[in-house]
Amino acid sequence: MLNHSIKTQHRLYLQQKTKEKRRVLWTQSMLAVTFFILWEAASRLAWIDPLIFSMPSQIGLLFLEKVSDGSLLVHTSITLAETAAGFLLGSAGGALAAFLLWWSAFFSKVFDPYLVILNAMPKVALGPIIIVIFGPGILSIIAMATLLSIVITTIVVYHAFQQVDDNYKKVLLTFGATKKQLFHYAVLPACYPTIISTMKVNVGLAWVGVIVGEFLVAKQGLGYMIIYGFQVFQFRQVMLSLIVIAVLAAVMYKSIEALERFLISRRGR
Amino acid sequence: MLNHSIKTQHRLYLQQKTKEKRRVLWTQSMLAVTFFILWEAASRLAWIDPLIFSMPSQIGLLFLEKVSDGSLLVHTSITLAETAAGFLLGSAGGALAAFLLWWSAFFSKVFDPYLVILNAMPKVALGPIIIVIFGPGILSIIAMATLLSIVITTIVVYHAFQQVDDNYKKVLLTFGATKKQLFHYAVLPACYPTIISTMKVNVGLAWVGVIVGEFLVAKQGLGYMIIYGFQVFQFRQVMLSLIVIAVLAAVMYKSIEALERFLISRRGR
Amino acid sequence: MLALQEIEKIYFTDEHAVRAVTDITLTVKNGEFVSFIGPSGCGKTTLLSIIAGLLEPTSGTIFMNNHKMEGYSKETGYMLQQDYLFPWLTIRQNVELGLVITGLHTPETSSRTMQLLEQLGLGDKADVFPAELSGGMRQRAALVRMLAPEPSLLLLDEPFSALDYQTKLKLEDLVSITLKNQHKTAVLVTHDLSEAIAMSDRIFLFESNPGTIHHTFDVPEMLRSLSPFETRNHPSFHSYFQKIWEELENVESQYQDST
Amino acid sequence: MLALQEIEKIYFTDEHAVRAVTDITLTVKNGEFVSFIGPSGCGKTTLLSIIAGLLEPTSGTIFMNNHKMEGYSKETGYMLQQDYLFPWLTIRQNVELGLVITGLHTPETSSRTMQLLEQLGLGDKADVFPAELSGGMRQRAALVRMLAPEPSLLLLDEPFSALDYQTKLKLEDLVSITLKNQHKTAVLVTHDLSEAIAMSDRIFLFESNPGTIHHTFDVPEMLRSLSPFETRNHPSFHSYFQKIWEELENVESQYQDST
Amino acid sequence: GCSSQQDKTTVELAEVTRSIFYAPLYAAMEKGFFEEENIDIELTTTWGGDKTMTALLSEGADIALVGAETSIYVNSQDPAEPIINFAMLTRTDGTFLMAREEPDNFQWEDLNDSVFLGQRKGGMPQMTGEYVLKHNDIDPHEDLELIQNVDFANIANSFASGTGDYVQLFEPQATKFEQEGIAHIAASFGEESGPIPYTVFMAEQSFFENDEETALRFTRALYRAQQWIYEASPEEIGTVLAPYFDDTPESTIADAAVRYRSQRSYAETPLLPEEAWNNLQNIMEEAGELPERSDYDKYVDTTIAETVTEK
Ligand SMILES: Nc1ncnc2c1ncn2[C@@H]1O[C@H](COP(=O)(O)OP(=O)(O)OP(=O)(O)O)[C@@H](O)[C@H]1O
Ligand SMILES: Nc1ncnc2c1ncn2[C@@H]1O[C@H](COP(=O)(O)OP(=O)(O)OP(=O)(O)O)[C@@H](O)[C@H]1O
Ligand SMILES: [Mg+2]
Ligand SMILES: [Mg+2]
Repeated sequence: MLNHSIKTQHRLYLQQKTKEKRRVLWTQSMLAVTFFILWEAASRLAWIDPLIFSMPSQIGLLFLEKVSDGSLLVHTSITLAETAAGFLLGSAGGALAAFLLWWSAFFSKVFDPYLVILNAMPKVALGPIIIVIFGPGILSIIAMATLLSIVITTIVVYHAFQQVDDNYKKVLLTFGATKKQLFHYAVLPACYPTIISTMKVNVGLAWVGVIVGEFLVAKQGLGYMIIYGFQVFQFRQVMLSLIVIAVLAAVMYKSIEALERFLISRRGR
Repeated sequence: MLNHSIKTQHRLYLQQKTKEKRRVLWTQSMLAVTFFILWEAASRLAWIDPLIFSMPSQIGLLFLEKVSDGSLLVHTSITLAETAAGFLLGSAGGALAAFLLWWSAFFSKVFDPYLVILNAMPKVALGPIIIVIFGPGILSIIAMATLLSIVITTIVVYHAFQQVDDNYKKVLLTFGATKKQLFHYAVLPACYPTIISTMKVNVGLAWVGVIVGEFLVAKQGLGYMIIYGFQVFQFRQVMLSLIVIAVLAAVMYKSIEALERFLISRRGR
Repeated sequence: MLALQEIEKIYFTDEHAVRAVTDITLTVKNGEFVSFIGPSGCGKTTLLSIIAGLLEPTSGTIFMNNHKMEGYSKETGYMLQQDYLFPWLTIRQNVELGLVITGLHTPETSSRTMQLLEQLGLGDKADVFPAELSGGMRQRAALVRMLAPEPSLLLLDEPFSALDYQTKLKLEDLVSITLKNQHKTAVLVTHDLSEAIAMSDRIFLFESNPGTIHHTFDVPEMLRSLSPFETRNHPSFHSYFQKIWEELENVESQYQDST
Repeated sequence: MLALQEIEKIYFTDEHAVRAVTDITLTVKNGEFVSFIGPSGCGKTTLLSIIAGLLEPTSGTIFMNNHKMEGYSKETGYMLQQDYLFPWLTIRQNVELGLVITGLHTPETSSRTMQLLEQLGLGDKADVFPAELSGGMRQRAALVRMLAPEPSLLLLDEPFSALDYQTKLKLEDLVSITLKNQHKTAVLVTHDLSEAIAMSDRIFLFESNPGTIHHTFDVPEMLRSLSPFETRNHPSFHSYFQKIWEELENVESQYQDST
Repeated sequence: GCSSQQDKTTVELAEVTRSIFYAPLYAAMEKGFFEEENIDIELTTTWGGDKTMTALLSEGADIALVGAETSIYVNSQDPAEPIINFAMLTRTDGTFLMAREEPDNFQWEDLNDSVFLGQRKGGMPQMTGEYVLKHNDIDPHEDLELIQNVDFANIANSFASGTGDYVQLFEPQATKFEQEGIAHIAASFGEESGPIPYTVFMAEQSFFENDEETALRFTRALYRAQQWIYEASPEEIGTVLAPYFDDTPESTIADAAVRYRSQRSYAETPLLPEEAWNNLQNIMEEAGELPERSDYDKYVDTTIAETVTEK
C-alpha cells in the first residue's frame, strides 16, 4: 500500500519536472522565435536599417544558397581547422610552459612579472608582428589563435599546479617519489579538471584569435566572409557568418563541457 | 646561548632569502636588458627590419618627445578613461545580470543556452552594429569594452553565486531570512573573491575592447595611435603604444590583485 | 513541549523516491535534552531540518507548546556540524547576525549577546575575524549566534564532531551547563554514543531504510544530573554504554557492512 | 629499533624563527607501539615528518636498527590524518601506488597487496573509485597503501581523527590487530588521550614552545595485551585516563587558554 | 544643422581613413575655408568603408568620405534613402606599383611570373589593380602569383618582411619605401586607370533636402582647397597638412602630396563626371563585384558642384 503511494507520488513528481522542463524549453523557443520575428519585422518595417541588420529570412536564404553551392562548408571547415590547431597549440603550449614554471621555482619567480605583462597585453594588436614573423598565410592565423590562449593557459594551469594539496605530494614522498613522479602521479592528474575547464575558455579565445587572424590575412574562412561582407557592404553575409561562428563555438564549448562531465564522472567524483 | 644561535641562524636564513631575491631581480633585469639590447642590435644590424620592428632607442626618443609635447598623456588618459568606463560597466552589468539569474531559477534555465551562445560569439566582429547603436564616437568604444566583458562576468559570477556553500544560507534560514537577505548576507559577500578575480580578467578584456573599439572609430587614444601608425607606416609609434598599453594593463591588473589581497586579508583569511 | 506526529519525509530524485524518515512520533518536554543517534543516512539531519522549519515534511505535524508549527519559527535555534561563521564578518557581527535578520537588533539585545559571548570566554575576541580563532572557539561563537535571538528549542546537528577530543569534552560541558542554566529544550544529533549518554536525558536510537525510531533509552537519573565529563567517568557509564552499543551494532549490521 | 638523538627543528619565516621541536631523544623497540600526544602545535607532525625523512632536522640524528637514517627510507610508512586516496585512481591503483613508485611492483607484490585488501574487508572494492567509499573504508584503503611496500616502521599522524566515533573504535581494533600480526613498529600521533591509551605500549606527552617531551607513560601491562576496544572498557582504564588527563591539562593550561 | 547664414553649422564628417590622398580636405580645414563658410567640421576617422558607411546610414555622420563603390553597393540594396555622391575628392586610384628591385626601364611584362602582393579582394584598389593589369595584357590569375589575402593595414609590413616581388601601396608608404630603399615606384595605378570617382563625399538624400545650403557651403570650401592644393608650394602643403599627420616629416608629406598632385589624383573640381562614373562601374564589372549598373543621374548630384564651380 505504502509503496504503491510512494510510486504514485514519485510519478507525480517526475511529471511535475517534465512539465517544468517543457515550460523552459517552450519559453526558450518562444524567445528565439520572437526574436527572429521581431528582427524580421523591424527590418521589413525599417525600424532598423535592413542594410545593416539584414533580416532572418534573407540570412536564411543566403545560408541555403551557400550550403548548396558548397562554399559555406569550405569556409567553415577551414576556420574549424584553424581553430582546432590554435586551440590545441595554445592548450598544449600553455600546459608545457606551466610545467616548466612548476619545475623550477627560480624560473617561475623570474618570469612572473613578464607573464603578467604578456597576459595584460592586448594581443589582437600584435597582428602585424605576427604577419611579419609567420608570413601572410594560414600560419599567422593559427599563431594568433595560439597567442591569444597560451598565456592565460600558462597562468591558470601553473596556478592549479601550485594549488595541488601538498598532502597528495606528501603521500608520494613517503614512498620516495622523485620530482618527476610527483608531477606525473599527483600534480598533473589533480589538475586535469582545471586544465579541461581552461580548455573551455581556450575554445572561445581560439575562435576570437582565428577570426581576428582571418581579418588580417585570409582568402577563405568565416572571418574572411565577414571581412569580405564588410568590404562589399553585404551585411547579411556578415550576419550569417556571425551566426555560424556563434553556433559552432557554442557546440565546441558544450562538447568540452560534456567531456569534462564524462571525465569527472569516470573519476567517481 | 641557544637563543643567540637561533637568532644567528635566522639572520643567515634571511640573508639567504635576500640573496635569492636579488638573484631573481638581477636575472629579471638582465633578461629585460638583454632583450632590449638584442632588439636594438638586431635592428641596427638589420637582422630584423628596423622599419617594422623599430628599435628601443627610437621608441624611447619618441616616448620622450610625446611626453614632452603632452600628446602621449592625452592619448593615454582618453584610453584609460574609456577602459575604466568599459570595465566598470562590464563588471557591474555582469554582476547585476548574474544576480537576476540567481534570483529566478526559471529565468536562469531559460537563458542558459543563450548565454553560451553570447559567450561564444566573437564580439570583436560586431563593430558596425555597435556603431549603428552607439554612433561613431567614444560611446561605441566603451560599448565594445563593456560587451567584451559583460557576458563572461555574468557567467562566472552566476556560477560563483551557485557555488556558495548551502550551509551559509542554512544558517540564515534558521533565522527566517528572506531571499533578499540570503543574497545580501551570504551569497554576495561569499562571492566577493570571485567577483574581484573576475575583475582581473575584465581589466584585460576591457583593454582589448577599447583597443578594438579605437580601431573602429577614434580620434584619439592609444588604439588610435596604433592604427594611425599603420596608416602612415610609423611602426615605432605602434610599438610605443603597444608598450604603453602593456605596462598600463599590467599595472591595472596588479592594482586589482593588490586590492584583492587587501580585501582578503581584511577578512582575515 | 515539542511533539512530532507521524512525520514522514520522502525525497524525490529523477531515479528514486527515498523515504528518508517515516512514522516519527515523539515528544520532548520543556527543558529536556534528548539525543538522536543512528547509522549514517537514517534521517537525523532530515528530521532536525523539519523541526527547524527548513524542510517541509511530506506528511505529519509538529506541535510546539500545543501550537502547530509551520515553516520558520522564532522558537527554534539551529547549530550545524561545522561552525559556518561567516569569514567576512567579525565575531561580533557574526553572533549578532540572527538579531539583525530577525529584526531584533537593539542596543539591549546586542549588549545581552556580548555578555553571553563574554560568559563563553570570547569577550576579547568580539572584533577579530573567525579565521583567527581555534575550532573550539569558533564553535562557541556559533553557539552564541544561535542563542542570541533567544530560541527556546535548540537543534544541534553534530556540533562537536569536527573538534578534537579534548576540545570536545570541554565544549560538551560548557554547552550542557549553558543550556541547563537557560532552561532550554534541546535536540542533539550525534554519531558518538558516549556523547549522547553524557549529555542527554533521553536517547532516540534510529534505524535506517526508512529512518524510524528503533528504540528509546532513558538515561539513568544518576547520570543525568552529572556534567558530561563527570558522566563519562562515572563507574556505571560503561556498562550503560555497552548496553546501547550492542543495540546500535544490531541496527547498523542490519543495514550496513561498512565501518 | 628506532632511536632519535637530540632532534631539533627550527622553522624559519620572514618574521620569526620557530623552534618547533628541540632536544628530542627517545627510542622505540622493534614491534613496539608508541603514541605522541600533546597540545596543538607542539611539533608532533614535525617530528613524524623528520622520522619519515620528509623533513631534515636542523640538528640531531636518527638511527634505525643502528643505521643512520637520512632522507627517505624504505623502512618507513606514513599515514596522514585524512586518507588522501587519489580520487582519480581506483582503490587497486591507489594501494599499489607505493609499489609503483618504489619500483617494487611485481605480480607477486601486487597479489599480496590484494590479499591484504581482502583481509581488511575491501576485496570487492578494488575497482571502484575512492569517492564511492565511506570514510572508514577509505582510511582502511590508505592503511593498505601504506603497508603494501612492507615498511617495518609505521608513522600514523592522527589517522582516526576524521572518523566518527563508532568507525574509529572499529578501525582502532583493526589497525592494532593488523600491526600486531605483522609485528610492525608504530608511532601514532593523536589528540585523543583514550585512543593513545587504548592502542599503545608507551605514551610520550609533549609540551610546546618549544616542543619537547614532557613525560613518558608506560601503559600498564594489563591494558597493553588487550585490544583497543577492550582496553577502553577495562575497569582500570578510567583511573589511568584520569591520571594522564590531569598531566595533559597541566601542559595545555601552561601555554594555552583556549579550548 | 541650422542653415542661417550667421550661425555656425556643425557637420559631422566620417572619413574612411587618414591619408595624404585626402590632402585637400585637411587643407580646407586647416586653412579655415570651412570656417569662412560658417561650417564647423567634426572629423571622425571610421577605419574602413563599412564603418564609414554604417556611420552615415545610422545618422552617426552627416557626410561620409569614402570610395564611390560603397555607394553603389548600398544603393543596389534598396536603402531607405539613396546615398548621393555630391563632391569628388580624388579622381584616380591612389596606389603605386612598387618593385623590390629597382627597374631600369619598367615594362608591364616584367610582372609576368612574379609574385605580386596586391590589395585585398573586394576593395577599390584591388579592382583597379586587376583592371590595370588586364589592360596591360596581364592576366592577374594566370601570368603571375597574386597574393590578395592581406589586410589593408598590413600589406606594407608583409612586403617589407619579404613577401612578394611587387606590391601595390598607397602614400605615404610608397615614398617611405623609396626613401628606405625597400622598394621603388615602377608605375602608378592612378595614371593607368584613368579618371574614376575614387574618394567622394556623399550623404543621404534627405541631407540635401534639409541642408542644401550646408552642402553648398561645404562644397564651396572644398573647391577652394582643391584649387589651393594645385597652387601651393610643396613646403606650404607640408606645413598645412602636418597637424593631421603626427610623426610624419613635413618633407615626406609634401613629397607624397606632390606625387599625387603631379598625376592629378586630386580632383580639381568637386564635379563627378559621368565618364568617370561609368569607368568605375566598368572596373567593378570586370572584377565581378558590380551588383547592378547604377544610374548616374540618380546617384550623383552635379548641381551643387556646378553651382560652386560656376562662380
Ligand atoms: N536533498 C536530498 N535529496 C535526496 N535524498 C536526500 C536528500 N537529503 C538526504 N537524502 C537522503 O535521505 C536519507 C537521510 O539523510 P540525512 O542526511 O537526514 O541522514 P543523517 O542521518 O543525517 O546522516 P548522517 O549521519 O550521515 O548525517 C539518506 O538516505 C540521504 O541519502
Ligand atoms: N612549514 C612551517 N613553517 C613555519 N612554521 C611551521 C611550519 N610547520 C609547522 N610550523 C610550526 O611548528 C610548530 C609545530 O607544528 P606541528 O604541525 O608539528 O604541530 P602538531 O603538534 O602536529 O600540531 P597539531 O596537533 O595541530 O597537528 C607550530 O608552532 C607550527 O606553527
Ligand atoms: Mg546528518
Ligand atoms: Mg599535526
